[in-house]
Amino acid sequence: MTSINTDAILETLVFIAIFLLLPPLLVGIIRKTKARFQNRIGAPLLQPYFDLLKLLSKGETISKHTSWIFRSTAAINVSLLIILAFLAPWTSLRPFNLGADLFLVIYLLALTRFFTVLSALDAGSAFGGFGASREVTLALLVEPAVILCLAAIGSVSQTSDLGVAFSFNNIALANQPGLWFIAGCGLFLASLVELSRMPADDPTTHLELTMVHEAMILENSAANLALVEYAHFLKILILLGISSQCLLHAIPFFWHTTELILVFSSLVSIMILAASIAIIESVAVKLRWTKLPEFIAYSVAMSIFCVFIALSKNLN
Amino acid sequence: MILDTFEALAMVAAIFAILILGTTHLRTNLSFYSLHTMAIAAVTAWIASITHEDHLYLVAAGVFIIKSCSIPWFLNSVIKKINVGTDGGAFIAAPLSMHLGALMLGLSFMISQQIPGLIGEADSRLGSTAAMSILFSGVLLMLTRRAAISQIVGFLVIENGIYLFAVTQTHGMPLMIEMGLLLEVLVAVMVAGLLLFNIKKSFEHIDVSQLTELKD
Amino acid sequence: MNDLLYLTALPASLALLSLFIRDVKLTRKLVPVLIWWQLGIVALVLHPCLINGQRMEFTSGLAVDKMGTYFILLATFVVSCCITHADYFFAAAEAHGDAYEDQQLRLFYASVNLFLLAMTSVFLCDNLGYLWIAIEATTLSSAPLVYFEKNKFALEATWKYLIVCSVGIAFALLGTVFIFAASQRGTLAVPTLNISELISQAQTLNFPLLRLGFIFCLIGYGTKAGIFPLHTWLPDAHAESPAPASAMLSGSLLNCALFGIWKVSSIINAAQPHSHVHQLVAILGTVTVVAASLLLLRQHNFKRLWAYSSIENVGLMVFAIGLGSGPLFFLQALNHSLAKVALFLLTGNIIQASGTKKLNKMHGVIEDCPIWALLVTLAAFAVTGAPPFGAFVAEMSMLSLSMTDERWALALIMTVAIAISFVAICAHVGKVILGPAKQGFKKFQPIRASIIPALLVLGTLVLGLVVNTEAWSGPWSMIK
Amino acid sequence: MINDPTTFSAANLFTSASAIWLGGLAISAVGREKVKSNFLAFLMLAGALLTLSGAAISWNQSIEYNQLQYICFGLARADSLVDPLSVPFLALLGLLGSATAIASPCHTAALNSQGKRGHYWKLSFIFLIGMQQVLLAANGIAFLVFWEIMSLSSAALVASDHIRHRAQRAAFAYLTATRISTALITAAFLWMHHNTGSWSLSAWHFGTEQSLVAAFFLLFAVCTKAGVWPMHVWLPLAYPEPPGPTSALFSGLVGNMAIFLLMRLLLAGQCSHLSIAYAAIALGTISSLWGVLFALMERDLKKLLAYSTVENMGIILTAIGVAILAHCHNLTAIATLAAAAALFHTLNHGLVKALLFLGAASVERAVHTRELTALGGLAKNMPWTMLCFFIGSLSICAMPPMNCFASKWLVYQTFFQLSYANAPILERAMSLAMVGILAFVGALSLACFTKAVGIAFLGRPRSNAAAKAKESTTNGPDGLIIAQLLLAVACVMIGTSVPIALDGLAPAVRQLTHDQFLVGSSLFPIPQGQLALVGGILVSSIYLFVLGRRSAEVKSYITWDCGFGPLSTRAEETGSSFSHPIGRIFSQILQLKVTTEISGKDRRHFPESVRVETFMTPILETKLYRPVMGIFDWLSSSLVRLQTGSIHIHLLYVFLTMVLLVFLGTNI
Repeated sequence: MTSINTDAILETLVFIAIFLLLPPLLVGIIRKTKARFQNRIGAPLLQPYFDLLKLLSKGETISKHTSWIFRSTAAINVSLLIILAFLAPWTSLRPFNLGADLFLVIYLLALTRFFTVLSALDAGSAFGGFGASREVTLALLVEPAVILCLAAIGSVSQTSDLGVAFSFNNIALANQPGLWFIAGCGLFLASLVELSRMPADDPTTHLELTMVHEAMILENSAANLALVEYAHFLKILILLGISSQCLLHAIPFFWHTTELILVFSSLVSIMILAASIAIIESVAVKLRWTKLPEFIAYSVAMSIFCVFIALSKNLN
Repeated sequence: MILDTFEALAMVAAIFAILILGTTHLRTNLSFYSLHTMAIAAVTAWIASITHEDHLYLVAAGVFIIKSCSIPWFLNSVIKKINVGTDGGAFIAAPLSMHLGALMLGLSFMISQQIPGLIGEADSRLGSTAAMSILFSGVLLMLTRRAAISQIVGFLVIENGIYLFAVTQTHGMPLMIEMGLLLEVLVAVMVAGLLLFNIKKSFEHIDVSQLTELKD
Repeated sequence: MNDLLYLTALPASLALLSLFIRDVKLTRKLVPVLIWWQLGIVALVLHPCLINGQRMEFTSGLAVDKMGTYFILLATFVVSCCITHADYFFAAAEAHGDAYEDQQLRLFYASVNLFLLAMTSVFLCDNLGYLWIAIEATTLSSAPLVYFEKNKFALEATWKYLIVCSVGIAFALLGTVFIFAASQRGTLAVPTLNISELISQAQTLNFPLLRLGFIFCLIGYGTKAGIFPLHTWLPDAHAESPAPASAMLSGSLLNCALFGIWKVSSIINAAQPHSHVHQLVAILGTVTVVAASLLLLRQHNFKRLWAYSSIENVGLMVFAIGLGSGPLFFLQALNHSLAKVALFLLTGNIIQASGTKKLNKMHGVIEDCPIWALLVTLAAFAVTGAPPFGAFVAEMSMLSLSMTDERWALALIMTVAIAISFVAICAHVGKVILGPAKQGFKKFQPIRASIIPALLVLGTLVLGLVVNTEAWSGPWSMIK
Repeated sequence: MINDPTTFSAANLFTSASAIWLGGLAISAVGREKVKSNFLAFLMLAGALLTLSGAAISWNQSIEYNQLQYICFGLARADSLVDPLSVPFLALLGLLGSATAIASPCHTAALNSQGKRGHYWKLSFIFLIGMQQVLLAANGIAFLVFWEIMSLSSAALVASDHIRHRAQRAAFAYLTATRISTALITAAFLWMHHNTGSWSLSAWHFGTEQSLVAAFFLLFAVCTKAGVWPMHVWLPLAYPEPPGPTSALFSGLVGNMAIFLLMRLLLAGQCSHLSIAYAAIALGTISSLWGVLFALMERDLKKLLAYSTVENMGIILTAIGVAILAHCHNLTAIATLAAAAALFHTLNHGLVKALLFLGAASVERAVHTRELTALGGLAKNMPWTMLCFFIGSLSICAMPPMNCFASKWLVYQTFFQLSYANAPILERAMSLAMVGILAFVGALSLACFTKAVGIAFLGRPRSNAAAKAKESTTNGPDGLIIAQLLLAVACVMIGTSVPIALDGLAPAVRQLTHDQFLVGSSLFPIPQGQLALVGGILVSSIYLFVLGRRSAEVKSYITWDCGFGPLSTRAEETGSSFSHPIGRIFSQILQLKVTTEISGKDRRHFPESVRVETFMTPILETKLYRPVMGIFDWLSSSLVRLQTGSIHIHLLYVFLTMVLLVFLGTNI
C-alpha cells in the first residue's frame, strides 16, 4: 500500500468502518427477527450499540481471586479478532491482501478460545469452570469440520492461502458450486456451535447450568464485558462472513459481476445468514448436552463430502 | 561264531555287571562288583599276552589291586561303619532291572554293529558289546537305586565299561594315563565314601532320592 | 621340566603347609601373598609364550600355547583375588559371630591350593588323557570347597556336584577313547592322544570315530561347564559354597571345562572345518543362553541368580567355540571371570551383612552401603554385556561374526536372549539395591571389602575400552 | 582432515566439553562435603556452553574427527562425526544442559543427604556425556556404547527417588523398554553391517531390498524409545520421576535421541520402503490421538506432560513417514517440507517440553504434590512459574506466534500439499484425513493444556499447601526460575523469528532430503513476528484506552457466589470434572466408568450424601502387556520345573542328552 492512491485509502476506510460498525448491527438483526417471530416488537435494531456504550460507562467489579489472565483476556481477544478481520476472507471487499493462511486463521480462533477458557477458569467460580469445559468439548468436535471444509477448498485451489482461494478470479474453483455450497453449509452449521447459538447454546437463557458462553463470561463486567461482547460480535461477523462467502461462490452469477455488486451482496448475505440464525433459533430448541455430538456430526459429514469432491477434482 | 577267549572273559564281566543289578543287598553287590572287575583285569592280562604290550600287565595288576580289591574292601568297611545292610529300595524292582540289563546286552550287541569307524577286523564286536552293556548296567544302577553307595558302585561300573572298551578296541591307552585313571577313581571313591559318612551323620539315612532340598 | 616344577611347586607345597600350620591366622595372611607371588612366577616362566606366542614344550604331553598361558594367568589371578578377599570374608564372619573352626579353614586353604594346582595342570595338558585326569582332579579338589559350610544343603550340593560331574566326565573319557581309536584307525596309524600331533595330522584321522569322540567329550566337559540340560548341579554348588569358593568355581573352574571343549573342537576343526558338529555346538550354546535367560526371570536366591547368569555366559562361550573363534572365547571368559568374581564376592558381603540369601528379603543396600551398591550395579551391567564393559565387546563381536558366518538366526535369537537376561538381572538387582535402608551393615568395613571387586570391575571396564577385535572378524582365522 | 581450522576447533570444543563433564563427574565422585554445588553447576554450564559454541562453529559443514585414538570398542573406534543433522540437536543439548546447570544448585540444596547429592551430580554428568557422544557417534558400535550409557544413567536418574515403590517400578519399566529398543537397534546394526560390511552410520543406505528388515527393527526400536503407541506405556511412569532439573534434560532429549537416530539412518539413508512409511504414519497417528486423550484425562501434572510427549512424538513420526513416502514417489518438495517439519518440531517440542517439566518441577517443589486436585491459585504466589508455564502451554498447543505453531504449520502444510500432489488417490485421501485428525488433536491438546494451566495456576487454591506455596528459596527468582525464563525466552525468540531459525536448519534438511535448492526461510511465509508486534500494540492500546482509562473505577470483590455465603473450593471445577465431558465421548477407549451413589431417606429430593467415583482401567496394560508377561512367566516357570532337585532325574537328563547328541551328531 505504499503508493498513495485515493480509492485504496477510501476502500480501507470503508472496510474498517464496516468491520467496526457492522457486528452489533448483526446481533440487532438477530434479536429483532426473533422478536418478530415471537410476535413482539422487540428492542430497536441498534440496541446492541447502546448496550455497549452503557457498559463502557459503568464501574467495573473484579473478583479478587483473578490474575492478569482475566484482566487482559478481553483486550487480547478483541485485538486478535481485529487481526482476523483483516486476514480472513469474510467479505469480498479486501483492500489489501495479507496472506490469510487457513491454518493461521483457525489457530488464531483457537488462540481466542484459549484465552476465553482460561479467563473463565480464572475467577474459580463453578459456572466458569463447566462453561469452559463445555466450550473446549464443543470446539473439539467442531474444529475438524471447519478445517476440513476450508482445506478441501484450499486443496482444490492448490494453495492454503484463503485470500487466493476466495478471490473470484481463481479458475480452479470457478465451476465448483457443489463444493462451495456444501462447504458453506458445513461452515454455517459449525459456526452455529462456535458462536454458541441455538441449538448448541441458548444465548438468552439465564439458567447457568445450561449455558456455555454466558457461563464463561459470568465474572466480566462493565468495560471488560463490553469488550468481550464486542469480541463475540466480531466473531459472529467473521464466521458468518466466511460461510456467506462460500455460499456466494456457489452461485455462478457472482463470478462475473462488478466489484460493487459483490461487496454489497456479501454484506447482504451476511445479514441474511444472521436472520436465518434467528429463524433457526425461533423454530429449533436447544438440544440436550449429550445430543450435541449428533448435531455436530452433520457439519462433519458436510466437511467429508467436501473432501471427497476435492479429491475427485484433481484426480490424476 | 567262535568266541575268542578275552571276548568270553569280557562277556563274563558283562554278566557279572548285570548280576549286580539283581539284588539290593549291598554286600552282594560289592562282591559281584569285585568279581566283575577281576574278569576285566583278566581280559586286560589276556590281551597283553596276545599283543605283547607289556605295560598292559602292569595295568591289569593295577586294576586287580585297586579296583577289585581295595575299593570293594573300602566300601565294605564304609557299609560296616554306617551299618546299612541293603539298599532302601529301587525305583524299578531289582529282578526287573536285571532283566532290563539282560535286554540291554542284546541292545548293545545291535548298537555295536552300528558304531561308525570300527571297521577293521582288529576290533572285536563282542568286546564292544560287553563294554557297552556294562556301561548300560552302570547307568541302570545309578538311575534306579536310592542308596548313595549303589550310585558309587554304578559310577564304578560305568567307568569299568569305558575302560573295557578302551582295552578291547584300542588295546589299552598309554600307561601313564591308565595309572592316572586308576588313581583318579580311587580318590573319587575315597571322597565319595567320606561324604557318605557325613550324609549318614546328618540325615540318618543314605537315601539320595530324598536329597531334594535344593531346587528353584 | 624345571619350568613345570616352578609352575607347580608353590601350590603343592602350600597345600601341604596350610594343612599343618597351627595358626590359621597366619595361613590366612600367608597364602594370599604367596599366591600373588605365584602369579608373578607364572608370568615370568611363561613370558616367552606370552610375548611372542611360541609354544612351550615341557615333556611329551605337557605343553602350553598362548591361549593356555592366558587361561593359566586368568585362573591364578582369580584364585589370588578370591583368596585375598577370603581373609576379609572370614574376618567378617567372625565379627558377625559365626566363626569357622580352624580345621575347616585348614581344609579350605589346602583344597584351594590343590584346586589351583589342578587348574594350572589342565591348561598345561597337551594330551587328551592328561586333560581328562586334570579336569576330574579339579572336580575332586573343589568338592571340599563346596562342602565347606558342613550343613545339609552343602552336603546335598556336594553329592550332586560330585556324582553328576563324575558321570559326565566319564563320558568325556569314553570320548577320549574314541579319539584314540580314531587315531589308531586313521590312514597312517600312529595311536596317540597328543593334541598337537592329532591337530597336525587331523586330516588322516578316522573322522566318524573322531566325531563320535568329540560329541562324547562335548557331553562330558559340557556337564562340567554347565551346558543347559546338564547344568543341574551348577546352581546348587555355586549357591551353597562360601562366597570366595563360588567365585572361584564360577570364575575359573568353568573355564577349565570349556578349555577342554575348545581343545577337542580345535582337533575336529583341523580335521574338517565347517563340519555340522560345530553348528551343533553353536546351537547348543544358543539354547543354553535362551534357557538361562528365561530361568533368570524366576529367581529367589541371590547366589543362584549369579549361578544362572554363569550358565548364560557359558552358553555364550560355547557359542564362541562353535563359531571357532578362540580369541572371542577367551575374551568372553576373561570378562565373565572378572565381573562374576566381583559379583560373587560382593554378594557374599551383602549376604553376610543382611543375613539372608532370599532376594525378596533384601532391600536398600544403596542406603546402607552405597559403595557396594554401586559396585554390584556396575558388575551386574558388566556381566550382562552392557557397554562400555568388556563383555559387550565380546558379545558384539560374536554376534557380528555369526552374522558374517550366515548364522543370522542364531545371532538374532542370541540378541533377544541377552536382552531378556539383562532385564531379569536388573530387576532382581534393582530390588536388592533400591528401597529403604536395612541398618544391618554397621560392623562391616565396606571399603576394605570392596577393594578387590572395585579392581575387577575397573579391569573389565578397561577391557571394554581398549580391546580391538576387528582382526578376529574372519570366522576361522584364529584357529591355526 | 584434522588440520582444517574449524574442524580442529570444533572437535576441541566438543571434546573439552565432555572432558569438563568428565572432570565434574570425577570431582563429584571423589570430593565429599567440600565441593560446593555451585562449582559443579558451573562445570556443567561450561560444558553446555562449549557444546553450544561447537555447534555454532560447525553449523553448516560436516566434520569427522577422532580425538580418542586409544579408545576402541572392539569392532570399531570412537570416531566422531559432526554433520549438519547433528548440529541442531547438539545446540538443543547445549541449551537444555545450561538450563539444567542453572537449575541444579537450588535442587541439590534442597536434598538432605550428601549421598543423594553425589548421585545427582554423577548421574547428570554421565547422562550429558552419553547424550553428547550419541549425537557425535560416527559408527554403529560407538553409537550403541554411548546410547546404552545414556539409557542406563537416565534409568538410574529415574530411580533416584528410590525409596518410593513408584520410582522403582518406573525405573524398571524404563529399563525394560530401553533395553528392548537397544536389542532391536543392535539387530538392525548387525543386519546393516552384514549387508554393507561397514560400521559407519553414513555408509548405510536403506534403499536396497534387503535393508527392509533392518529398517523395521529400527522403526520399532525408535518407537519403543521415543514412546510411540503401543510401546509408550513406560513413558508416563518414567518421565515424572527424575529430579527436577534433569527432568528437563530427560523429557527434552531422550525421545529426541531416538528421533535423531531415525532421521540419521532412515531419512538421510534414503529409505525407500513404502511399508515403513505406512507403518510410521499409522503408529504416529494412533499415538498422537492416544497420547493427547490420556493426557487430557490425567490428574497428575507431570504425567499429563508425559502423555503430551507421546502425542508429539506421534506427530513427528507421521511427518517422518510422509518424508519417506514422498521420497518413494520422489516428490522432493513435499519430502523437504516433511523433513523440515519433523526436524523443527522435534527441536521445538524438546525445548517446550523441557520448559514445561521445569515448571512442573517448580510447582512440585513449592506444593510438594503433582496432583491437580491439590493445586490451584498458584498464579498469585508463583507469578514467574505461572508466566513460563503459560508460555510453554501456548507453545505446545501450537498457538501463534509461538515456535511450535511454525513447526505444526509445516506438518499441516506437508499433508495439505500431499493432498493435491501427484500421489495415489488413497494417500491423498489419507493426507486430507490427517489434516482433520491433526486439527482434532490440536483441539484436544488445547483442552488439555487449558486444563493444566487453569486448574493448576488459576482459580482458588484447593489445598492449604497450594494456598501458602512459595515460589523460590531466595527472595528473588532462584536458579529453577531463571532456567525456566531462559527457555521461555528461547521459545518466544524462535517463534517470532522463524525464518532465521529455518535458515539455520536448512543444511540439516538438505542432508536429510538431498535437496540442494532449499531456502529455509521460504518454507514458512507467515510473518509471525510482525503479527505478534501488531497484536501487542493493539492489546496495549485497548488496555490503555478502554480497560485502564482514568475514568473507569474498579472495585475488587469476591467471586460471584449466587448470594449464598462464601464459596467453598469444593465448588470449583477440578481437573477430572473439567475433562469429564470429553472423557464421556471416548469412554470406550479410556475404559471410563462412573459410579454414583446417593444416600438418604428421600434420595430424590433431600440427598444426605452424594458420592461419585470415576475409574479408568489402562486398556493396553491389561489387554496387551499382561498376556505377554504371562507367556514369559509360563516359559520360565515351566523351565524352572526342570530343576527338580532329584539327583536321579538330573542323571537322567545327562543320559538323555547323551543319546540325543549322539543321534544328532552321527545322523545329520
